[in-house]
Amino acid sequence: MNEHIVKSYEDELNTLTAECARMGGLTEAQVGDGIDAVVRRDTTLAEAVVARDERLDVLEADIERKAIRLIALRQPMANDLRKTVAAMKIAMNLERCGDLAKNIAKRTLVLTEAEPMSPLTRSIERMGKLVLGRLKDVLDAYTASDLDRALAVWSRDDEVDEHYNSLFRELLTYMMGDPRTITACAHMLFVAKNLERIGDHATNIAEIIHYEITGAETIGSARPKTDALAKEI
Amino acid sequence: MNEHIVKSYEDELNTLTAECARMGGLTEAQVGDGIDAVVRRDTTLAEAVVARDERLDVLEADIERKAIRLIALRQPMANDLRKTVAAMKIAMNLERCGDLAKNIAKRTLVLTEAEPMSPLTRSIERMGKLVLGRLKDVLDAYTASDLDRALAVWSRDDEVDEHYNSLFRELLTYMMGDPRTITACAHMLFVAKNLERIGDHATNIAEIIHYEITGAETIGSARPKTDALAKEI
Amino acid sequence: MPAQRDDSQAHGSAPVHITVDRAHAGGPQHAIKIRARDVNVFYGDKQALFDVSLDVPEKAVTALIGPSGCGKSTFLRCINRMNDTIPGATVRGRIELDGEDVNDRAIDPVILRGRVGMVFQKPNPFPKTIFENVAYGARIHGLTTSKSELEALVETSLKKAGLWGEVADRLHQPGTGLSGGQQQRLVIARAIAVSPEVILMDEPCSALDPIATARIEELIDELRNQYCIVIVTHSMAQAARVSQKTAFFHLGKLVEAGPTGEIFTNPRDSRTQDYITGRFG
Amino acid sequence: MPAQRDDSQAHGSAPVHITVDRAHAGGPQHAIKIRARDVNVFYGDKQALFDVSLDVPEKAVTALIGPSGCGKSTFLRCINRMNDTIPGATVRGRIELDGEDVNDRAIDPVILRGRVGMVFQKPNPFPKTIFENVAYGARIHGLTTSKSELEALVETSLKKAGLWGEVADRLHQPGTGLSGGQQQRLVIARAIAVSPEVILMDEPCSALDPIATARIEELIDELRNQYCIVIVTHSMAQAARVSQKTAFFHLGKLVEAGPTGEIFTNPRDSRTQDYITGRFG
Amino acid sequence: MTDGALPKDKTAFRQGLETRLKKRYAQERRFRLYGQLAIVFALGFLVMLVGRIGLQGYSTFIDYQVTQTIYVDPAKVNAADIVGSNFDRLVAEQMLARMGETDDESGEASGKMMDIISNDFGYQLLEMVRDDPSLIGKQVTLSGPVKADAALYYKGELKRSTPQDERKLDDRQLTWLDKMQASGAVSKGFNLDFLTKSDSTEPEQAGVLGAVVGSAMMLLVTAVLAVPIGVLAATYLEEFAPKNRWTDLIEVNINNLAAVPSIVYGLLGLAVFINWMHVPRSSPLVGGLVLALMALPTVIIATRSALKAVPPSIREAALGVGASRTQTVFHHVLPLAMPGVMTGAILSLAHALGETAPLLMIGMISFVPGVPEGFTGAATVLPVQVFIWENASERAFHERTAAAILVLLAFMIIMNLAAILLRRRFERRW
Amino acid sequence: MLTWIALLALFLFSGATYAFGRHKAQRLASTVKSGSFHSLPGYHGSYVALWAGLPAALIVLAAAMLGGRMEAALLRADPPAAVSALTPQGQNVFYDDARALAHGSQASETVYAGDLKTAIEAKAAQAKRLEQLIQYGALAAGVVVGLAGLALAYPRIGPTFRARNRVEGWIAVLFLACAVTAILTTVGIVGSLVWESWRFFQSVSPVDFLFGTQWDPQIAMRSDQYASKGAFGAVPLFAGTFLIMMIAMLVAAPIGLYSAIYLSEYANPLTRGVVKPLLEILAGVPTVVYGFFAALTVGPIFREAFNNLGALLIGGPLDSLGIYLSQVQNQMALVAGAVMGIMLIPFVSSLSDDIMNAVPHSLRDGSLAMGATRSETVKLVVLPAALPGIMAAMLLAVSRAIGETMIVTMAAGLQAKTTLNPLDTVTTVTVQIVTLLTGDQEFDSPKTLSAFGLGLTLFVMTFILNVIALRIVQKYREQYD
Repeated sequence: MNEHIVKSYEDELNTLTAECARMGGLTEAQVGDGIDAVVRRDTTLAEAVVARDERLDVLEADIERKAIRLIALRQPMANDLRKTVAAMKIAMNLERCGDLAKNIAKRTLVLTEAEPMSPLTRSIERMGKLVLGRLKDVLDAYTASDLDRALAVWSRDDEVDEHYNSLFRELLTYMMGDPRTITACAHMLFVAKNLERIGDHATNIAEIIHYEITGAETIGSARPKTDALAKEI
Repeated sequence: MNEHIVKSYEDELNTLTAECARMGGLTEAQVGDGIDAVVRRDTTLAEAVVARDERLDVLEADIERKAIRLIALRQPMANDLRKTVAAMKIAMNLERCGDLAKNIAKRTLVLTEAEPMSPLTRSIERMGKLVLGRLKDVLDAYTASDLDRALAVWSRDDEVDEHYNSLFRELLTYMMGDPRTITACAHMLFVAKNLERIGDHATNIAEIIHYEITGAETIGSARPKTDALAKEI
Repeated sequence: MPAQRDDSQAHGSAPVHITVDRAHAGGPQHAIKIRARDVNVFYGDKQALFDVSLDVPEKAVTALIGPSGCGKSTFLRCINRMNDTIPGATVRGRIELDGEDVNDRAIDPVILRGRVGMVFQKPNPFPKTIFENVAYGARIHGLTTSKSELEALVETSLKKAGLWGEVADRLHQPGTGLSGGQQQRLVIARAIAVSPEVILMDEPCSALDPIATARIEELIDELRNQYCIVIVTHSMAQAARVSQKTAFFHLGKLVEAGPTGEIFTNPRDSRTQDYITGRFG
Repeated sequence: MPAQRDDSQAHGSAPVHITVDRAHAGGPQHAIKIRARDVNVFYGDKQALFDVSLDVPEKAVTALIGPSGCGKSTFLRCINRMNDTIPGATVRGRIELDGEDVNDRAIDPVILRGRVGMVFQKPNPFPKTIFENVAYGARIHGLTTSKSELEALVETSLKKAGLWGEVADRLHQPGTGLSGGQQQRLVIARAIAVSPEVILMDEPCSALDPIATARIEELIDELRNQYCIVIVTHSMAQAARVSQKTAFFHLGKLVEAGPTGEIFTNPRDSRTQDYITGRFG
Repeated sequence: MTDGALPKDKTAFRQGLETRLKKRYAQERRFRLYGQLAIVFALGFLVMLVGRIGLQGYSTFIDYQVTQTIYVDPAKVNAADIVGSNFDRLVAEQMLARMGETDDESGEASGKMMDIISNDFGYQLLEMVRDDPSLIGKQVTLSGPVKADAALYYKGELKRSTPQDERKLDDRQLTWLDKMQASGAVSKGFNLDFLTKSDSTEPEQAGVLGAVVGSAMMLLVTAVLAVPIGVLAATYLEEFAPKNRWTDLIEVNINNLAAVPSIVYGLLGLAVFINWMHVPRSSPLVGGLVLALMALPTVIIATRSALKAVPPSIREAALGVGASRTQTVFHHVLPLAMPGVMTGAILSLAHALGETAPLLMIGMISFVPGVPEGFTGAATVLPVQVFIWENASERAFHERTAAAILVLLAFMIIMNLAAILLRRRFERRW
Repeated sequence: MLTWIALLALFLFSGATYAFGRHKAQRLASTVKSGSFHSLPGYHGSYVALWAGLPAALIVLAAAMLGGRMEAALLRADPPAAVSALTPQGQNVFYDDARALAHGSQASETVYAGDLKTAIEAKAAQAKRLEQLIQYGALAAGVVVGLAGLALAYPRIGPTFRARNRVEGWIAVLFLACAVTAILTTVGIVGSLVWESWRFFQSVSPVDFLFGTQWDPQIAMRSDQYASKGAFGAVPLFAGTFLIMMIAMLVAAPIGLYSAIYLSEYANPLTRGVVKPLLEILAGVPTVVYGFFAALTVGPIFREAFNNLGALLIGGPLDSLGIYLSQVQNQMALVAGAVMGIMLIPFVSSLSDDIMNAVPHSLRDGSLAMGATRSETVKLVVLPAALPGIMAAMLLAVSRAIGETMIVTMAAGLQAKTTLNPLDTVTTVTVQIVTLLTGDQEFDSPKTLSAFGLGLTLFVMTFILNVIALRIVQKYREQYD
């Protein structure tokens, strides 16, 4: 791909992508820390995650503002336009991931008050790792404009769902077994749900990357589901 | 506001807004039906809601495609650009609302298998009415470009949160009281959460309307929270 | 919005010919009006166009874009044989208008130009009255037989060009007294008066300010329901706004042609992409 | 991105004067280079500008936009007193360049024009060699004392105008042999060679194709780090791309001025809004 | 990037500029002054030329008529041979008688008298008597001009103070003239004869009518030939001709023809029209032919530039609407170019009107005492008349020359004015 | 007379066919869809009229023009014996007289008797018959051809018939014919000059002519007189021409150029509006007027001035110069040159003005915007840009000066001298042409023919100058078009 004749345009576009990537890194950290906080019952870390979330909000607003400004002032066309819109949409997804991470962290504060539930925590940890890996992969795919890698993330969406479903059942069993854990488990339920949704966002991002690179609005027919966020119960 | 010299441009912009409004109506119906299905334990209705959701997905994709097309071909500026971006963002929010409504409807299918829980159902119904009212208000504000009405929705965001919090506590109490209801209640928990999030989306839409009309990225300082979706536990 | 969906479907049909024109067979509702095949143009020894094959749909606006000297105007001028008026220009290849080769000896270029109207970069009304400007074509082609018929024709044409309201009370004042944008619409009215099938426009707005440009674009949009319009424009934004099909020329070759929506959001050829995103050269 | 945030903060400062110029005091880092107050211009009996007050920031690009005949070029030509060369033109009001009134009798227009360079719509290189074109200003103003100094000046200026690479090996060939876009950059180099403080550009790209236009825009973007640039343009898109401040003129009046980002996303005046969104008239 | 070449100290830099500025402005003023001087010189010369000629020529329009009653002495007029009688002498003697003098035997006195009064008297008397022989023996009142030299005396150009042998008239003649004036027989008036009579060997009887008519006829021939052919040829070259070597050649050729010295056209006329085609020498026809050939390239060039001034967009517009080339030319291009064409045509005709040299070649220098009889009769034209008179030795002819020039200039100015008005009236509207 | 009547009749006939054709086309056009009739009815009418009128008219005209020659040729076809006996000149006179007799015009004064008398009467009768035969024959042919044309053209009228293209073809031929006239003029000039010069160079060698230094084109009274054919060395004429041209250019070039600069760069519209037409008047003044002025006004003034100056110098250190000056005559190169220079001022100034105006205004703006003063703009931008054009203008002025006739004829003199002294009397090529060809000369004498030699030289010189100048101007114009 050639560079734009107008360097500042090139710069602005690159800035947008870079900022998006940076926001991705931050989100990844937030999600990782949120999971860690839950797993390690680390309230300090949880508080740190809650506190850092605002940075993501600011970043998202900034990316959106820049994207709109770019559209207004540069009239991007073709792949530039797709890049801009993609950045805007990815930022929105990342911001949601950040919110979910914050939500997980907040629940840590409640969960630490209850007894630790080792097997559950391990399940959460495993699911967390999986989701985090997906997020990391898709963000790497974004920075590298690597369509194959993004598609790989997209096609492995079911793993997370399976994890979530088994975790859901596990939690219900747990609650029924020991009603004292109901409050904690209810929160764990949401933690699991949040992780599942972060996974969905990763899938979404993969779709956005696909759109950015190819310009096609839908990805072939490998996956029958039209919306990644709408499949779970 | 004068009309555009190029009529087809005017038409395209109006189509975009109109389609967004139509999607709003559909979403409203979905949310209403979803709540009804839960409250009246109506599986047929629930299935209908699930089936109809795809239309919302298609509508959202269509609005997004049209908006991007409009940006590429018409290079909208100033309020036109804001209108276009707002339509795109509102469509995304509505699509999420639709997903949440579908999710509620899906849970109805599980809930009908359990015993009815009248007091809880009434709480859900009340909260549902509140959320639906907010959604309706904000969509009316959008079609009428009524800033005051949008701001009114936006400023009454706390009511839903309060409802949700009390419902959350109620559900935990219920589960602890009768472990057999745990599965149903867990689903109810998610129904409540979904309603709460639909309310948040309404608030988001109000913010978008504010942006579309005034061009300001944030609404004064009446509400300290920066993100409507990130406040609950 | 069926019209818009058509564009994205248009390129589904398989090209009949080895060519870069993605919408060779036109959209489902747009019959092909002009079919160019292997058009080569030489100015003296210099070749200006290389094997251009393009289909221009009926009742739609086709935009030709590309950098200076890419041959887009040259191609336009082949369609109504205005290249004949340039000394040393030779045109090879077929250009069919409704299946007839315009370069056929049996086609009188004068008659052809009656069927294919043309609007130029600079508004060029004759230094006559507004009425006479519009009536001129009818007079030379003998289209009307009575004065009242002629008056009706002038009125209709001016109305179609969206100028009637502005000039109805001063039909007998010189056309050169109008503003640039009005002049350009007058010129369009003049072209319409001969009831052409095709209207060629060679950068019709490059001498106009944004407001006048918008008016012309609005007019073009209205006219496309009745005519086959081919417009050459420097401004990609304009091509994006007014056209349904876009063809990108570069160095005398047709690089890519397809539905406008697609060309501007997702072009196939990297040269097209580079050009429309401002990365060229 | 501090530069961008500056723009949105710029309009925070309160206007000193009753005016529509939102960024009257300029951005925090942009000192005011040109301060126009109540400028009225008459061509014979016709008033072309009405009470225009505008601040032009240092080291930034200010774009003047508006429909044909809105007075934007007239205002531009007031700054270096090129209106003096038009018979019958009178200018009233103050235009300060670094606090000095340019219309003051103590200011010599020849010196003023050395300080305020100008680039015209059509590239107008002198029919001399490239070298002589750039050296022209230095020669008439006697800026250099030796041949090597002059050569260094020419090289520096051409480099700044981004043309050195293209012409280094043919400095002594005629400047008129260059392409349109190169000619325009040559003219910019010529203006730079006199080390002006301000560069005025009167629709510098309207005769160029999109690629050449993009190159000039890139050049303008680079130059703004060193000069105060004022550009008149027909193309709103161009104003949006190159400028940091935009002023909208209509019917000889300044309607609105402010940071470009804001003018194009959220203008205050409904006329500005109508104009930039294509609703005018 | 080195900024070394650019001045660093701003104030010093500007001061440097300002010191240079004084010099530059001085240069500026000098340059402007040279321009003004050049214009003043050129216009000064124009004023001098016209003024001088006006001063020299205006007196031609004043003449001195002597009115005298003459007794037609039967003794001097032979009724049988009226034409053979010497009326000049008769008049002179009668005049002398009025002065109270009588002729001497040798006729010296009457000879001298004949030098101061026009022999027109004699002609008039001859005519009257021939028509009506009964006048013999009766008194007849005649009125006629004095001779040119006598008129010069009256006008004060010939002075008594000049030594007698350096002037044409001797003291005696001057005394007669004084007496005549004193007797009231001499009246001063507007010299209509100059405009209504043709060339004559006698300065006081010479007029420009023949030359004016000759010029008009010749110009008519020129106009009829040069304008249509020129316009059509120019239109062909500009609008129809393919651009190839042949048309280039024609173009170069025409431009050259316009700059070929006019005398060469004279040689052409002499060789082709007179020696080869045997067109009558000295006739308006041959003059018109030569001038037409001469004016043709100018008309062609003027027409071409008028056609070129019609913007190509008009042609494209017409062609684009479906007009043929010919229709485009006749409906749009030619009508728009017409004012320019006419202006050019008038100017080249005006130029032809003033042309002398080629006409000398085709024998127009001959003496033609009368209005030309048709296009093939001998004729003279104004500029040649000027040349002929200028060559004449009599001083009185110089005055006539200047007057003829005034007439010629009047025609030129009228034609030029017509051209200017035409240009103004049809100012381009595109 | 018959010819004119025939032409008028043809014209009327052709007009009528126009009406017919037009009517038929109109009728046919009304039956088909509007616009599908190829040409307008008027074109069909014109087409018919052209076929009906033009060939016939050409026949009639040809008969009128060539009839006489045909008649003469036919008349000589079988000469009676008595005539054959005559000398060729006598035969010519005889036939001319026969025709004169037949047509009632003035015959020569030759008296014919005997056989010759009968012969001439017979021939006169034959001439009369022939004349009538040719006239009526042509008329009949005209009628036949006209009708044939009508019959050919009228049926062609129809929707698809391209009458317009045909008519336009005719028009194009007419246009071309006019353009060819210009070529014929050149052919005429070159042909006549070369032919007559060739005759001249048969008696005088071109080398002597071009390089001879003695010009004395007298015809020898006696064959043993000096160079019995006179001396035809043109060098002194060239020298005189060159001298006067130089003086003229010294006056015209600076004044004309500065005037042009002032007018195009400085003058306000008012001044320009007044001065330009005045300068144009100066250009419109016929050269004979300048000649008159030079001879009768400028000449005496200069002479007097120099004489007075000479008188002052006599006795001083410049005594010899004084004596020379006091003897200067009216006719001198300086007078003719100076007046010619003034004549050329408007020529130079208007050409230069045009050329400077062709320099785009944007260049001036560009220079002024750089902080240049007006004069710097003119000197550094406008003049260099216009330089080739101005040089060409100067060359054209030189060519004019060389070809100018009347001023030099009236003010320069007749003495052929090779000198560069501006106060001397010189003569020029053009003066000599005029002198040689005015008055009645024997047309075949070298003296008269030498004028053509001079004319050819003059033509070649000016032609070369013009070609160069026009080439430059053309190239220059292309630069800014």
